[in-house]
Amino acid sequence: MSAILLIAVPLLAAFISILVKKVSPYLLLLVSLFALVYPFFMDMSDVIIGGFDSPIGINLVVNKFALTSLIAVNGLFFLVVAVNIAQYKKLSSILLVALAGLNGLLLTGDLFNLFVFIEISGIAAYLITTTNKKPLQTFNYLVAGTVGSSLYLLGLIILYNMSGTLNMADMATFVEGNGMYTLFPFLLMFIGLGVEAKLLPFNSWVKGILGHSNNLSGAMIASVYATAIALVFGKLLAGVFQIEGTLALIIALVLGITILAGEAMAYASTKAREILLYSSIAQAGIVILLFTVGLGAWATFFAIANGVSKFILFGVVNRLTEEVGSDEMDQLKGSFVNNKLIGVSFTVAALSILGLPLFFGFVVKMNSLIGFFEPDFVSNLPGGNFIFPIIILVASVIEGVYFVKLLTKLWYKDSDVKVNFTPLFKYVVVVLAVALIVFGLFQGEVEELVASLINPGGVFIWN
Amino acid sequence: MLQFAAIILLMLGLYGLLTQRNVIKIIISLNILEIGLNLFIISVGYFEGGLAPIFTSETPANPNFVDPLPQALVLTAIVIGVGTTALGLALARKIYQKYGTLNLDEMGEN
Amino acid sequence: MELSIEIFILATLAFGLMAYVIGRLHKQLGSIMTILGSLTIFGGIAYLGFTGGLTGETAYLTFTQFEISEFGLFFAIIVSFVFAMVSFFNPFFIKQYKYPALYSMLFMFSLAGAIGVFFSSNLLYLFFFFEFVVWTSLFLIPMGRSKKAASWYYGFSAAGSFMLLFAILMIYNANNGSFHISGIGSVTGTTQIIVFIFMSGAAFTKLGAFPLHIWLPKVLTNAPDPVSAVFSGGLEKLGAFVALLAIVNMGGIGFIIPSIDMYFGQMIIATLGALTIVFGTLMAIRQDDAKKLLAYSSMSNGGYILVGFSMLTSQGVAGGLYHIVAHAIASTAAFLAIAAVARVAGTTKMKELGGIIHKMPVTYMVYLIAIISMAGIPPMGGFISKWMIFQAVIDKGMIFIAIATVFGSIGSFLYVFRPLAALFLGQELPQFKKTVKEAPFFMLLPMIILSLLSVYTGVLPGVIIDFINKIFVDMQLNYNIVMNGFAIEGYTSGIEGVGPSLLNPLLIACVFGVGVFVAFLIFIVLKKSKKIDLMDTYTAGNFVYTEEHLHYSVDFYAPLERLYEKYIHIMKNFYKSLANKVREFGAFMKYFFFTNKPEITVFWIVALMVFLLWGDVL
Amino acid sequence: MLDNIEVLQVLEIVIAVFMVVLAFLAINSKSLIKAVMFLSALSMLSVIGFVVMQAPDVAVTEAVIGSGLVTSLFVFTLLATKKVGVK
Repeated sequence: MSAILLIAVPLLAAFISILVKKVSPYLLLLVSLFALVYPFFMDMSDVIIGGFDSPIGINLVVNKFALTSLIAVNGLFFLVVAVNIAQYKKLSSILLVALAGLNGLLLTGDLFNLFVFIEISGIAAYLITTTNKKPLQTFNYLVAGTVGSSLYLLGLIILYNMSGTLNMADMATFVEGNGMYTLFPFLLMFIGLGVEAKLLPFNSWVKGILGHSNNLSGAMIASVYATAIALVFGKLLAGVFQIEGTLALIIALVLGITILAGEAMAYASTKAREILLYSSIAQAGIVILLFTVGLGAWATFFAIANGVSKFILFGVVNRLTEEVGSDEMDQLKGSFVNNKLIGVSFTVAALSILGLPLFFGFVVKMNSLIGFFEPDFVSNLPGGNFIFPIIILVASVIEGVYFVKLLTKLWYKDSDVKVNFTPLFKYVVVVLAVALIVFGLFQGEVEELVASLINPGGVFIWN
Repeated sequence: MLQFAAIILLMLGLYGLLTQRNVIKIIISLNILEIGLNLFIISVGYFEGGLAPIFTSETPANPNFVDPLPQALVLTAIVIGVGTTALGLALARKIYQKYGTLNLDEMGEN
Repeated sequence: MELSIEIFILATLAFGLMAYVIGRLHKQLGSIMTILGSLTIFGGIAYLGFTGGLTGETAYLTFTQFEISEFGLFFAIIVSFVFAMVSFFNPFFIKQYKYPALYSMLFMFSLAGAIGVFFSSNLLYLFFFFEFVVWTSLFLIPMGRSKKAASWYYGFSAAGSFMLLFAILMIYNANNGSFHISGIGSVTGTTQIIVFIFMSGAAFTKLGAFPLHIWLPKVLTNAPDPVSAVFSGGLEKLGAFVALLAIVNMGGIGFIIPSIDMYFGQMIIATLGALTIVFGTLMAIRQDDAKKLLAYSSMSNGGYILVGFSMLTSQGVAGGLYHIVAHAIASTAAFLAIAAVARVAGTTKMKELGGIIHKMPVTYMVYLIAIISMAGIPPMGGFISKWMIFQAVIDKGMIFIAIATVFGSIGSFLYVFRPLAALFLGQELPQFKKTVKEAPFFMLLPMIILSLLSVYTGVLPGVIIDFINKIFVDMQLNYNIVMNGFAIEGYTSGIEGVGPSLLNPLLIACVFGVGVFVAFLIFIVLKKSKKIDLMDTYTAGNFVYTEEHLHYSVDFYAPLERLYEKYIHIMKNFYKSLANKVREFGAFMKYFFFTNKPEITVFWIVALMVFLLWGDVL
Repeated sequence: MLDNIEVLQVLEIVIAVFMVVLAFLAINSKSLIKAVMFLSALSMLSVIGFVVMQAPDVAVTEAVIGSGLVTSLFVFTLLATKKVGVK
């Protein structure tokens, strides 16, 4: 069974769904379910496309990291689709393309192929965000995204010119030997991906997109896409570019500012959706920071935990906004009084993001932080062992204050806001919340899983 | 020589993105950026005296081909670029329908 | 009989879940579960603790480790006792809450977390339980008066717990990847100083000590009335626990200041503790709300604990530990008494109350005893602890700290007298004639028990002193307090040698009893008061329009307050402006990066590239 | 007499200069339709550039898609936007 099915099947289904409009929603559900289940049965070996061997031809890398991220991203994708498809039947084929793009992102072992998938998933994302009915914001997103991927391509080409390869594993060996010269192209690629990953100076599109998001686009961009891009970042940072020195410092600086500014901006916001979107900027910063300093395994889980939480948070807030007609916190206050189940799930998700015990977020955050303090951990950044944990902790404090503010407003004010959630949405949200708790409680198992992800050096296995 | 032109085109594209306030102009700038990028990619694979990487009956036994890989990449990039442009133009129409103008400054929303 | 501590933690959680399920069906039954639960837990821990039947084995919570230590036991008994006492109030208050079942559950959960903190020998899980307490108690707070208090609480708590976490991680790093609690003592050099600073920070936040105290009065004022009691008597003691680990267990930090023979770190803690005392006292004096007043008094008592610990002498540490007991008992009693009043009168504002003694004499007595203890007057527990702390400070020759402790004691005379006078004494207000009546028996019961304990700890300190001596042995500290019959005779310790300091609480209590009796006789014989209306006070010159201002508790200490009223908001304003700075920074960044124009992203990309290409940045 | 390579070099320079000028015009011209035309011309020039750089297949694609399809898309969009409103 080949990994290529994960990309080919959705693409094929996309063509079919264009031809046969009627079956398209069912096809979408079927295919996304397939994409969720399939990784469980996949062999752990590279897949070579087109008959060329790996340095020359395009290959798909199937390792534990890819499998984990595939399961997480496709799982979230499936849930998002299952919950929202009834409302957005027209988007079926686009969502199928998006699925193909995302799977490609996570699987491919070729840098140019990665660019193609970035563009495919990107175009699908632009189309998904057109459902916000804010064409100007989507346009901003498109411009930013296109410039970003162009920069990625530029950097990539410069690298190709130097190394003569596009294969990630090959590139990794090249970069290792020629650290100094790869800095500039790497930075271009970093900026390009940073646009999609919501890193600070390059993320002006986020507000327009997520600040006006609907049920589908909010969960899709903030949860599925964010997780996927973060993991792609991880793939590059852990597998290809192990950066150090001045470059690492600059990047870490950007990330530190992203984290702190993201939290501060969320703190300064009064709209529920804005709070969540700025918070997800900060979370993205943390994830990529963890990848940068070489704590890849827990960063992966950080991204996944964050994706699950954001799915719940954005899903609930968007639904509330739809009903109430505004996402001002004061308008939404008291809306959980009549929706306790949803409220509890929302709270679990929020507490998990804050890293409070019993929840998955705690396990992830703690272990990431412990990673900084492992006696044999040597940071590739000056003072990295101590400064970045402090940044993360300070960010967590700010984060806590505004989330608690949001939660107390939603729970403890009197109001007669009544919002009807579809039963399916309720189940999904509750199941995810339970999953957060289960992973939070059985951290031993999670740790085993993580331990199986990393080899002694803390770098992903590129088998 | 064309390599420099490509870089200048890239810069011009960025300059256009920075200065232009019209949606169509922004898309045009994006296109210029992409053309510059494509030229650049091709120029990376090109060297003076290289041959087009196509086997014909006249191809010498030990051909001195230019690098074919960038050309393949550019083909993909062009197609993707068109997709983006088309989407951007569709959005421009939507924006026009919504705001009655294509000028970003004249739209009330910010 | 032997039981593992994890059984207790799991049982507490199970009681919490049961309380929730039952509470969904019937509110009060659910809250009765909290009584049963916390009494069982308290009884079990106390009984097994004293008989040595507690074990730290883990069969279910295998990821963590527990160890039964004397100091853990000490804290666990106190805190579970406070929970048990307060839980009696739950059925009477449960109807006021928005989520009664949730309240009962979280009440039990926070107890479980607290027990976990005291017995964890794995520092990471100590933090786990620490945070667990934070978020479970967090959602209790907004069921009270103000919703804002919760975010203040979380902000400070999170800052505190993350300081603790950072310290723990430093210890982990220094001890080659071991989270065992004994690692606290074995760090050295700079790491030791950092660990000390951060752990003390955590202790300060939890204890509500200056300058990290802002949340304490807010939470204690605005939380539901029983929850305030839990916080003041129980959860605040988590801070004392961390302080014990940091200040006492780690020993001297920094260089020794020769003139006073004290470590620099301890000096700082002592100074901040003294500041806490003074600040809390001054703030308490000017409060009009009885709960807020008690909140500040809690804060100032936390200062005593810190000062006691920071002395690092037998008497100081023992005094600090004793004060934990005495204050837990007294402040729980005081908060419960106020809660009982608030339940019938509907307010805790002093100027709206008066003459409650006529209807609630028992509550009055409870409150009286509690405040006597808090003010450190014999024959209550607070006297002994404050006396020991004062002795320790004087022994060290630290005049200014001594002055601060004395000031705190005198100040507490001033402030605790005020609610006594305003709430209970004076004339009965007409609106309370019908509504107010004595609290039901089950509310009186815990209050009476607490009062009796207050007296007991004040007259017969032997049991607790013994316990404290056991803690000293357990923590391998060179301290010891010598008891002779009923009297505290002195201390022996390796460092200080044998020192005399005689205190015979029983004798003092007898003398005090005789004095009170004489005073009572005089009061009876020379009783010549006349009954006047509450608002019948005299004003000079100007006419008072608002009748409430005529209440004699208004501007009670106006001349004193005027001395420092300009400076009282300094810390609060500091934190508020800190929060504002964060908000401004956020707004600035938003304005800077998020103006919804497509070229912004491009601009930053270009700017960054220009910056990178500028020169040899790379 | 210039030999082959020198001709190519001159051609390159000419194309390069023209492309830059056209790009500048496309960005800065007031009229949208003119800008689109300049873009189209730029695209055509880039086709020559591709040919010069020995990439005939790319050149064909660019000629068809880049200058043909894209230009028509632009023009259609411009027509559509002109129809509805002012300007």
